[in-house]
Amino acid sequence: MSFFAITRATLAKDIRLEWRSKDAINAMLFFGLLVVVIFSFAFDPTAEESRRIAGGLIWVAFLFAAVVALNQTWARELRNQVLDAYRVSPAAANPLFLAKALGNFIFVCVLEALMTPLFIAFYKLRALGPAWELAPIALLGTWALVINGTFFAAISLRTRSREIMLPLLLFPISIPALLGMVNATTAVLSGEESAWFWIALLLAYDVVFTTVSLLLFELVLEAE
Amino acid sequence: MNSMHYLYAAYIATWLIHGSYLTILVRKYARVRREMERLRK
Amino acid sequence: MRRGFTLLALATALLLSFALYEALIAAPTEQTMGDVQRIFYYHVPSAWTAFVLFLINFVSSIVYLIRRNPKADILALVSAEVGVVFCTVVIVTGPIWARPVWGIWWAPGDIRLTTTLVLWLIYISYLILRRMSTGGRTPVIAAVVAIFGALDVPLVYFSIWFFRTQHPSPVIGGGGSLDPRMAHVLLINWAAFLCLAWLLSWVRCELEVATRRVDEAQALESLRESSR
Amino acid sequence: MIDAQSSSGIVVADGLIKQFGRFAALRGVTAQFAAGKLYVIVGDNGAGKTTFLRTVAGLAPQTHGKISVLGSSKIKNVRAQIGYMAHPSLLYDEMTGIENLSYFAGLYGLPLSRCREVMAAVKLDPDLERPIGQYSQGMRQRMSLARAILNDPKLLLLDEPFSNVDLRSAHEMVGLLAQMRDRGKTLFVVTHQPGLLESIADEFVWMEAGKITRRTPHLQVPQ
Repeated sequence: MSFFAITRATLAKDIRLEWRSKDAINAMLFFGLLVVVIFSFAFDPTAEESRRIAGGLIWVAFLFAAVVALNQTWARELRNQVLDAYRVSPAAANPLFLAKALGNFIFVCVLEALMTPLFIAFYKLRALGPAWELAPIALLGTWALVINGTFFAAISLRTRSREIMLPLLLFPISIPALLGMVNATTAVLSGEESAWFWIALLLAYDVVFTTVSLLLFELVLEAE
Repeated sequence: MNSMHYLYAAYIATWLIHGSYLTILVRKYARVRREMERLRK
Repeated sequence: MRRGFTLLALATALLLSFALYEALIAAPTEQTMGDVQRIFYYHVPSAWTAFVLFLINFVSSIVYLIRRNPKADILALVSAEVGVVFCTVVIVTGPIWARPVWGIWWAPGDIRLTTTLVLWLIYISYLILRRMSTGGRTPVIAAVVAIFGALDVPLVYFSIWFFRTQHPSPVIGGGGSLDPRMAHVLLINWAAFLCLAWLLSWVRCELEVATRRVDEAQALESLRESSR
Repeated sequence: MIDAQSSSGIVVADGLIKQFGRFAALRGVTAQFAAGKLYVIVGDNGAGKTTFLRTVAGLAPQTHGKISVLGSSKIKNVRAQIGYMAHPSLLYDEMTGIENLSYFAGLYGLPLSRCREVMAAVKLDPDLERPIGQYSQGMRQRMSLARAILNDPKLLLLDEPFSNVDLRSAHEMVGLLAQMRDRGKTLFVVTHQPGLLESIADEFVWMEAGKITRRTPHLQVPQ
């Protein structure tokens, strides 16, 4: 069976499992809501100030919520050790990884779509720059979080206390991506600077780490 | 001449860091050696 | 082996004392910053040494993945750990310098210091991973993470570089060539710190080899006991 | 010592050592197994039976030593011909039997009809709407076997297939295994109930402390 057929089948299976259990999405949504509410107590800025800090708030909230989802991805494969069934099959490793990354991408995008209106409402946000640029920023930024997150979640499987290990690995590596997302979002919201350098940086980050992940995932899957 | 304090602080800090790392290494090494002796028996 | 080690230790001690003399007494006093500038002779060579060690970590991680040679894995571990020690020196001495010169402890926009901090975080997480991972798979996943970390460095550098151009902050050392006398002292200190790094790595290697031998022996022993 | 290259067994192990950090599960397994036989692996807990099976399946690569399976030292290349049933079910609890099988069939490039065939072989109804999580232990175990034989493997590795299975189901499974052996498949069965297999086993392989200590044609109660 071809690469994409396996990717599609695995993605469909993951979405079906998530649809039936709703483990990740519920936890993620509630967590995201909590973060928004708590932030709104912690920071009570004027519209002008909020424009300056909103980029940081939004992405930090998304990052935390994404970690909840990322920890769930592989947990599903560990129950009954189903991952071993994949590993003894002749299917290659990468379709599995790609399917997981795409699945997480979809989950986190859904989360972002639901949380963004909350942020807008709580912080009275309005973009002064070209608002359409937020779309590529969100997509590239989310992919940046998800690609490394999925990979490091797989690595954390091979460790003790894996729920802790994921953020420890993911956050330092994601610093350039976070800088990119935050600054690009702030640039668009405040309309003071161009966001294009940051978008280019995010694109470079995505390309580099998607490539490396696909090159190295098999080693991680086979490590035992 | 207050700036001299900063200079000394930096140099002392450097040596403290290296010194404590070396101490940790030597201690661990001693422990491993003891363990080796025990296993040899 | 033992002889070589003693020789290296002696050479390092001599070189370090000489470098200390050069840095504190022989080097000319910088005009604008005064004596504080002498921190430079410890700060900068430590940073270079740390970078060299991280480079070794990167290369030996790749070698491990290709050859699966346990020696490459040990080298990767040791270089990362000693690299973190030197990196710690950089991060501690940096603010001690920044405070009297810029009047602030930390400038988030300073490209070199911030890049080093991120590097430090990445390799700390690498070391934690090595500690937390279970079973015989540590070397492979550690090598994989090391490659991710190393590839992240240029991206960190560029992102902070651009961040700085937007949020200007005091930068020093850039522009203006170094007094040849100062460059000389700097290189001597670097040589001394490289020797120290070599020495520390040597000790750490010996420790790792011994630890692994003990672990292996314990593994067999535990099996024998369980079978009784 | 057996030369792993020149011999003609379906599974050839030479000095296999598997170490998990401070713990060694296999310490020098050297053995040859011929094709078309049913081997029963017996031994105490922690003797290395499961690890040996996982090493043969390519799931736990050895730390030292050599292994060749189906004539290849790269187990990855012969995965399509290996079936593996573990102690846990290796199935998704939230999906029905046929959903599970059709996903795994996809990994092997097999059609849906094969899934129904296999479910019938283990005497399960392919149209059962219940998710696996609500199956009884015996049904789940049979489902797990169905997944393992999905690709009609030449080499079938079974880890405790009869645990928590009622006697009738167990005898049905034994019958199925005998059939497979008679069709020329090679089977390795790790079990605590070797008595169930006494009538059909070709050889009993005894493991102790990470090594194969004896191989006997009949089951004798060790003293």
